[in-house]
Amino acid sequence: MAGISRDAFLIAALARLIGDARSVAVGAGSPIPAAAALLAEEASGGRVRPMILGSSLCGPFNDNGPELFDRAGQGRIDVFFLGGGQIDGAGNINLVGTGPYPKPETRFPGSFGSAYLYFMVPRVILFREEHSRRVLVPKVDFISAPGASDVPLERRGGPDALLTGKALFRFSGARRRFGLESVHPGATMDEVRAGCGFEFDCPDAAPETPAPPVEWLALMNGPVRRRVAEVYPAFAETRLGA
Amino acid sequence: MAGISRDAFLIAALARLIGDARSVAVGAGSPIPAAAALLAEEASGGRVRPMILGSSLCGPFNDNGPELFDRAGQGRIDVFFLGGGQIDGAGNINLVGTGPYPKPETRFPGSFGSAYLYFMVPRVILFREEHSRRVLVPKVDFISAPGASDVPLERRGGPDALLTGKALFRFSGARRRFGLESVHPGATMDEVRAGCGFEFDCPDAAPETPAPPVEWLALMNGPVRRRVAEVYPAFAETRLGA
Amino acid sequence: MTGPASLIALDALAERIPDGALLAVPKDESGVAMAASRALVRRAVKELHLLCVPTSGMQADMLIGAGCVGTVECGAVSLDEFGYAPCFRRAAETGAIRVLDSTCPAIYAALQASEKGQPFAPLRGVIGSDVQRHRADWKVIQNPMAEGEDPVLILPAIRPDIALFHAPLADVHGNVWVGNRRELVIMAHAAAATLATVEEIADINLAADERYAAGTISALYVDALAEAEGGARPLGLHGRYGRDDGALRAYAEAARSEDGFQSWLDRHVLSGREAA
Amino acid sequence: MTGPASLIALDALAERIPDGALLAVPKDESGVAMAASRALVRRAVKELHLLCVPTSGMQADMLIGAGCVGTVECGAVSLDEFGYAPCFRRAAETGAIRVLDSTCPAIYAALQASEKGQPFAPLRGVIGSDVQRHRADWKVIQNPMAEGEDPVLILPAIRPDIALFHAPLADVHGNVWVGNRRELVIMAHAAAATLATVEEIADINLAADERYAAGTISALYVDALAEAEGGARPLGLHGRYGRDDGALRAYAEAARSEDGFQSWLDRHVLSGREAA
Repeated sequence: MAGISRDAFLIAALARLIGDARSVAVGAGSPIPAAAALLAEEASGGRVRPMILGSSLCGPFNDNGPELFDRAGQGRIDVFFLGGGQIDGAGNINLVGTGPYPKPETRFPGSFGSAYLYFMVPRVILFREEHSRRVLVPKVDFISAPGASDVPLERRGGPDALLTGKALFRFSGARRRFGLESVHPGATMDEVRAGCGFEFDCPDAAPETPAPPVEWLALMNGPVRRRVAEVYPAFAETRLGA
Repeated sequence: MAGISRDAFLIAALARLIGDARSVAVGAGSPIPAAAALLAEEASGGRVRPMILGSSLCGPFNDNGPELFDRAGQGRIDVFFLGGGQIDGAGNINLVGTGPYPKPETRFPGSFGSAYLYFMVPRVILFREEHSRRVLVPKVDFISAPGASDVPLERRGGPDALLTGKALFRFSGARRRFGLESVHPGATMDEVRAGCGFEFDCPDAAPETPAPPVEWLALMNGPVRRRVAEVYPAFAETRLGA
Repeated sequence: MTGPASLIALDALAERIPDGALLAVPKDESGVAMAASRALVRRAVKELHLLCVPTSGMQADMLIGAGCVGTVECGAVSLDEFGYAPCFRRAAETGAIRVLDSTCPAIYAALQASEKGQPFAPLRGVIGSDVQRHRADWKVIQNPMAEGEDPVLILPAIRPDIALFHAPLADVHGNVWVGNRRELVIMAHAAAATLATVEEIADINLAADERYAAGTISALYVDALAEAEGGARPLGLHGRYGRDDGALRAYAEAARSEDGFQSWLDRHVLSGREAA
Repeated sequence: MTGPASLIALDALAERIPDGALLAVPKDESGVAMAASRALVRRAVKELHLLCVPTSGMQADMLIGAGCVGTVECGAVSLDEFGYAPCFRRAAETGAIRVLDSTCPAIYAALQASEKGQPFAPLRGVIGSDVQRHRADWKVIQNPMAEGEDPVLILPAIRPDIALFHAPLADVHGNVWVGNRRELVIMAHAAAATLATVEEIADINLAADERYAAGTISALYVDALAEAEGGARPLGLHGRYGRDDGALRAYAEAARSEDGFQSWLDRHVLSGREAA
């Protein structure tokens, strides 16, 4: 990651995952996904439309709170981002806590909209920078949102990819497991394995996650930084600084 | 009805029926009930709160269309007015048409919100000026809204009274029929009977529907006329003229 | 125009409504796209399933009279102070159209279910009416939350193919301001596509002005916009112009006979070209 | 003040929230009644069922830490950029409060059902999560509209006893302007009573100004109003003032220990008197 910040690298990697989506929504407390959505918009010449919770300019959510979920229900959101206090190899995420429920050892904030959006948005990109066995577990202690469902449940979406600070995984809905797609520059395959508590499909040698093109760096330092500051001023100033 | 117009008499009679209600809602195309609701507000010193469809001042319905029904669902409307192309002795109303359905002999506009509001608003006042066997029928050809329901159906309301151009009836939910309350000045009991196609409970001699007090006439000629003009300008000008 | 919506001519907007479309239109005074409806008559659209939200007046009556409508789903169709809707009445009485009788709150609830991606909506009341008895698509179920017997009506969500309305103002980004006409917001959210005509398009951003934001439909819902000054006439438009009572009365009288309606149509719609 | 709402002092407003009330409060930045919440702490309200619409931050954390809360129902409680909510976490881990875990769209859908007088709301998704498994009040039914097997989640309508929030503006008639904060409209419509604090009360009629009407909650929903300049501080209020990051950071750090929280509370809430 020579010459670029870790944040810029992850933003670019998420923006690449957005791909040919038309509408990308970003929930609360998600500065890096928000920047990625804005980068995807800028890089696509406006084809990608970001909807960022808390933004009046990049919403616009005229119904504010409920509208993100309503739009997902209407099928108007192609890509969404979720994190996870724990994520397991079946794509289940846990945003509630570790240990027994309802009296957990460590309580997390809560499931937010995950239990719904994981079903309703075709492609959900999981993002969690910490790549450790504390986060990437064999089986989550609490399923805030399940990675897959048995038919005949109506389900339009689910996990698509998982980006950590060390690697990028793709989720196979058919196999109900992750496959390693690439390893970030500076990380090793051993580190990726050592930090991951769940099994995943793994090629003998994984390619390196590509660095962002120079034009993207210019966009990140310019319009993306300026625009993300509407919702995340501190992040824009301290972590997307030129 | 010496000295006052027929409209003013009916407006006052409806305002009296509103009684000690706190919230009175008036639907579309209802100038006389709208004037009655405003009169009730003026006469009660603001205790009665009218909500008039189409008015921005006497709403205020900030959600416009759906809010009347939502408020009824929330239990925030005490009194509502309905008319009927046909009304029968069991309190059923028909706003759809005469003869067979779906190809009626005479098609009426449609049921509007009656099928819902008749259940949700505690007291519904039926108002139909025409007192004839064409309107007041033994059994309606189409039930837009039923006058009564069998338990265990959740039902918070239903018909309370029926005001025509000749008489005032009260509805008994227990007996599921109307009883004659009073006959308007100028009409006779025979006319009331002759114009009514359904059976109703009838005292030997019915009192006369009282004329409005003089203060009410002043209110009708003043603030009520001025305020009803927001929604019904032609009515205010031609039929509530001083 | 920036943003996803495209700015097109009135006739091009009418072209986007295919024969047989489930077309949602609002009640009078909420922003009825009358100019666009006349363009629809000129392009001779057929077999519309016209969903009145939740009622309609001259718009539905004219489209029915002109032979554009196969089914009308409504709480009511009426010219209000100007009496019954003559073409609607005639077509219902002769069976020329199918009337899918509903009740106003059922139309709102079914659209709002669609707005939320819910498969159906419960509604209190209605049970035991002939409205309910004639709706094979509605069901009565036991309230799953109740201990005792508690039947409740269930309506399938309605997802219109197209929502069509007229609004006072749009911005250059394609956002459309409808003020407190919540029914238009619901229609746009529920429909697969939204077509709107507007009085004017201003070089501002409605979404960024907090006085306007609450009454603004995002450009993301709006597929195409056409500028049409006076586009609701002869109906009124809130805050802009009143209803033309003379024109409404003349329509109500003319349309009382089939011939009268045809003459009215020739004169006011078929021979006329909309300023667009 | 004309109209049904009464204008009262902040402490009197807090008096109207009884112990054990089902109290709905909005998420940060939507208008959190922080000044009123401090008044609630001072009056030592107990056993609140706090419904976060759909999440909360410092407000819920402070009320929990001060011992005012029996149950918190939420999509999440978090201080966002300032980390986890320390009192919430501690109380959940020790079992001092009951956490009724929900998911944001379920809270909206259940309130909107109440807004419409519907007994329940269907919601897609959620089935198979532990959120669903632990909610005995939720049910899974077969979609009555589907031909094939189609399980769908059913939520009982939520009718809060009281909705409490802070808004930028009210008028002398008691109407409250919330702009595009639709969650506040939903809360007011769904709740049995609404209590609001506002930055200012203007001698205008919000309902009559079409730029404001769409974002205005009618006085008919508002039981009492209190003027509280800066009433959302240290949280922000849309269009008025930003969040006080320094104060939030200081709170997040202080509240990491029980003692630290108590010192913070003594200094910022219990010893202080709100300007009202």
